[in-house]
Amino acid sequence: MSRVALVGIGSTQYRPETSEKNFKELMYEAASRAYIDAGIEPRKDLDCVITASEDLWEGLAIFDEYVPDQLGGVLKPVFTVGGDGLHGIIHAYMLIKTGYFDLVAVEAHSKASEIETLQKIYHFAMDPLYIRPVVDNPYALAALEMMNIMRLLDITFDMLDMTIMKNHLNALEWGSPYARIYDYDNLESSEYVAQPLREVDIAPHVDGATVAVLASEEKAKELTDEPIWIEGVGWATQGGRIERNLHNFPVSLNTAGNMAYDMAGIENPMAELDFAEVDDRFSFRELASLAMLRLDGGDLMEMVVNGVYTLDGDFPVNTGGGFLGNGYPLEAGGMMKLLHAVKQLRGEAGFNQLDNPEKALVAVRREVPSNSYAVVILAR
Amino acid sequence: MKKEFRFKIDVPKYVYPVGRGGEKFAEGLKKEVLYAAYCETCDNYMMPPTAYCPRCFSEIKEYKKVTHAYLDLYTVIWKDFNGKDLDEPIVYGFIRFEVDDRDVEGGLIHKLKVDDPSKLVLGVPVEPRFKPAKERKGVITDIEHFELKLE
Amino acid sequence: MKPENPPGTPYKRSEFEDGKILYTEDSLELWYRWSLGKYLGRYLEGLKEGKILGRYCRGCGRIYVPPREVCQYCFRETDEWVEVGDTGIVNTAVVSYIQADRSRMDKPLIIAVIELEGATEGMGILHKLGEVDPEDVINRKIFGKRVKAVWKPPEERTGSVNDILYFKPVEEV
Amino acid sequence: MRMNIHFKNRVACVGAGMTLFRRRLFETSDELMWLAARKALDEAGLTIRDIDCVVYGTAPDNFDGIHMQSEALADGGGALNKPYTRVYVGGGTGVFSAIAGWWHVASGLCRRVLVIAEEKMSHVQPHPQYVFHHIFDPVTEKPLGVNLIWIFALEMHRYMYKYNIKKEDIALVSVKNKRNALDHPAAQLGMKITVDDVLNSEVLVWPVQRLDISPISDGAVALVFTDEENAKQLTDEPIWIDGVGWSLDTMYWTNRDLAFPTYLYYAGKMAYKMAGIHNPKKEIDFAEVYDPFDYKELHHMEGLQLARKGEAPILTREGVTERDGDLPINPSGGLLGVGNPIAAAGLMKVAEVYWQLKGEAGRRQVKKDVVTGLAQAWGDLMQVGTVIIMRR
Repeated sequence: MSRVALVGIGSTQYRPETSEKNFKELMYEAASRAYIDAGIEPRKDLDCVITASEDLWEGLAIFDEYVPDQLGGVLKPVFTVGGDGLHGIIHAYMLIKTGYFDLVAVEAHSKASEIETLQKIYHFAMDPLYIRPVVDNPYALAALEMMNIMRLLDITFDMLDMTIMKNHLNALEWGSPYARIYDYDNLESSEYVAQPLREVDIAPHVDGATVAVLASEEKAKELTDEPIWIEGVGWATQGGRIERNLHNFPVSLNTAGNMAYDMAGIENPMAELDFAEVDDRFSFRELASLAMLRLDGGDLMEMVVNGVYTLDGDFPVNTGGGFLGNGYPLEAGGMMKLLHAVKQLRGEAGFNQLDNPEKALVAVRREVPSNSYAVVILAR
Repeated sequence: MKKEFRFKIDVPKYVYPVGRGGEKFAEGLKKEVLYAAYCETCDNYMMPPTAYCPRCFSEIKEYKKVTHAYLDLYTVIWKDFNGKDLDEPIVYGFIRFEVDDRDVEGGLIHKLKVDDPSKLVLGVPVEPRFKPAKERKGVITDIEHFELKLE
Repeated sequence: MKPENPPGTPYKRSEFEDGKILYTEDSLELWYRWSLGKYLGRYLEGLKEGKILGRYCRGCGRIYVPPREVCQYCFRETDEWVEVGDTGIVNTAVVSYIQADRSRMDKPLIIAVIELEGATEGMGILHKLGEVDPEDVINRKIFGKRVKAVWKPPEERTGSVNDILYFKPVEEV
Repeated sequence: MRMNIHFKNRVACVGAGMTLFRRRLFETSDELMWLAARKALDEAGLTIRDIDCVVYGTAPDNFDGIHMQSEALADGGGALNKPYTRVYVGGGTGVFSAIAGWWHVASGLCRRVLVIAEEKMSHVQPHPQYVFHHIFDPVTEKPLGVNLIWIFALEMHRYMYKYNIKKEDIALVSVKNKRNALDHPAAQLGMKITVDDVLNSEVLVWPVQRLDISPISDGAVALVFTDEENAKQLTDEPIWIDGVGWSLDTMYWTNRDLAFPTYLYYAGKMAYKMAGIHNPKKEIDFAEVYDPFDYKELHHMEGLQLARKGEAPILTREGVTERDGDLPINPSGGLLGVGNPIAAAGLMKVAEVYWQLKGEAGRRQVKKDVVTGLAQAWGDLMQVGTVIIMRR
């Protein structure tokens, strides 16, 4: 059966505010870039358009209504995934695998800066019977999770600090407005928001949009000599009850990862992959992701302390600077990471460029309080 | 030229009936006990109590009184969501339970009343403080908070 | 016969009020501050000036109202501003007796899709009709008739679709 | 898009289940999902442990009143440590979640998929209607004080104007569907009414009256899809999903032809092509088309090429669309009769096609022998059509 390739990607910059454009113009900017990158005429060529979003991030009930025009999808099969952009990529992958679809575009974006009452949206995501009447701050849930993960995986604040410094440093190349050159003193003076979660452990919100174009093998070969192949995908949720997940390992990331590894024929991920872009919405999540994706070499602390995950290390992680360095664009999170990975694989990562990487993993988890994961494995 | 447009999404009121699992929980609150759901097929206890087992999908027939509650995780909230310092820090605990020495899967997230959060130790026994019987409505807020259990 | 014994426990509104049904409560009030972008802002500004503006696409020659960022047919940014005038033809109209929360209105409201003259055929906007007998809507005599915008006085306009009070017929219904 | 390719992973439906559709149900959203899913699994002869992937459908989050609703309700789908996602296209979500279930299997990634659609509208007080006005453009439309029924009334009136259709003929749809629903065990509004009852019911937004509209409902529906190999192990008579199609029109609904659902024409075309159908009117034996309003059944029949433009009211008047007619439409009772928990209502239609093709619809069974059935839903700002075609 046909392989699936990524043949185009386009993005706006990710910035704390994008007041010069409305969300449609932002989506259009990313889409035009992606279509030019892929060398396609969307009105003629596209078979399907997928967006990833949730209504309340947008200010519209049934956001799906407002997407076809600016993505070139009018009177075509278009739909929305209530998930991260990476879930959108997975659906596109499946559609192409059915054999009926040749070219599918996937879009995700964030206009977080235009939401005045962001906290209430997070509050509204909590279980209405047992959690919402008691807790109103999503960082409280993240902090409980952090305490659990630090205990289960023996993570220390030093390890978190090294992760934060690394990601900020990597983000400098991307011109991120959030990227800082931190030292330990800076980090030590960071205040608790929700103990043990500090200000520096949290990725701030950011606006932006990214569009990717996926193609069947046949179509990809028509369009480009250098497609990025999608070798494996995996996704899973750990279930809806946070209470159950709070005292456990995030095993579903392991499930999603293994699904993708199996598909890609990967047995020893750390040896077979060249780098990874993983979830770092909160600093501890990067380390948890690495452990769950079998990218910790058996000893997470040793890896972090020895700088294995830095750009110069044996297994660079979040080479684009991740969410900590670039900001967290809501459902576009996975798309931002995908963009960073594709740039690396294409040799377009500038100062951050790794030496000839061939295989990469992108993994993301949806925003608090969800427990949903998506994993994609890319190869040149 | 107009650059911004401010608008709202509002819904005056939502009501969430407690459902089949919640009904059992409410019954417990009345008697100042906490019930955990017991799935016979999986031999597993669950909190909050549900009407069904999400693993095997069988209906929950038995609800059992929890016999022990302890602090498993906690967080001290110093700032609000927008980064502003709070007047008083808020402490939330993740409370886990046992039924006759058996672990209960899940637990409850609730406010924790404690004098000095820096002295909190994980694993300490805690107990719920209930609102006066007349004020109870059969939902989680019938518990005012959890507090350390004095031995 | 399928479905066999469909499960579920119905209850009545009154059971809420009697306290038989236990529940938690919440409400929602979310505020957004949208950027209008290049085109929508100009459209609202136009309304403040008493003009209805559209966008012209050179790719296909269409004039869009409300003005669009992107042409749905050509997938390209639209090119020029066009003042389309404030008269149009009634494409369809209805008489509303209820409000958004389904409560009854004191006085029925007439709502229409009006195809603006000066825009490409079929480009309508949603607005109210005034000075029309509801009977003429019910018997559909108003369909296809020419109507014209009745504007708020300039000093009361705020740059909103409500700067037009309603459209009224300019030919016999 | 490539069509008529030799197709390796044929997808079958092997079980369906649903809860009651009622104005208010006491169970929580996830409990409703569980109830429907368990019914579907029982019918398929599977347990939740056999399921390797779950698809969830719900229309806007604002009804159940939970942001990122799919995540919070994952337990109800038994999606513990399993692949699970939510897809949506507004009101079209019900049928669309089945389409998503189709590609999970057809892609070869999943072998046994549970598709669940659920909606609980009763959480909204005082009236769920209120939530609908947030679907309009906040800048160009919402300030006018919009109300959902406006747009449907506008479309209905345009349709009546263009083809000179009488309200009496449209009312026949409501009469038929509510009568059909009397035979549906889960129905909320099965009843015997007359055309006069419809015409004398409360006028909401002329030409829409109370009995032209489907009710507000709670409910959930679930289906089980498998690949060919699993289907043949489970049953001697799997029902095959032979065609899917969907299409989304521009967001600027006031710029569209309101008398004809172009998006549905495209969606239908896609599904027909996939199923190898050249003459829908002859080859489709019966259909469950989306009928939240009575005129929509007619509108959709025309969009699906089951009737010529303006012809659907005539077919209805002649009894062609009755259960014993030549082209039975909505033998279940549709949304008008069974109820309208938005996404769940759409999936109920797919379930009905499944039961009809299996010959298990009992008193609802259509008279003629049926081989090919179609289910369709519609949504967003009157802009999306979703179609699924199933065969015995």
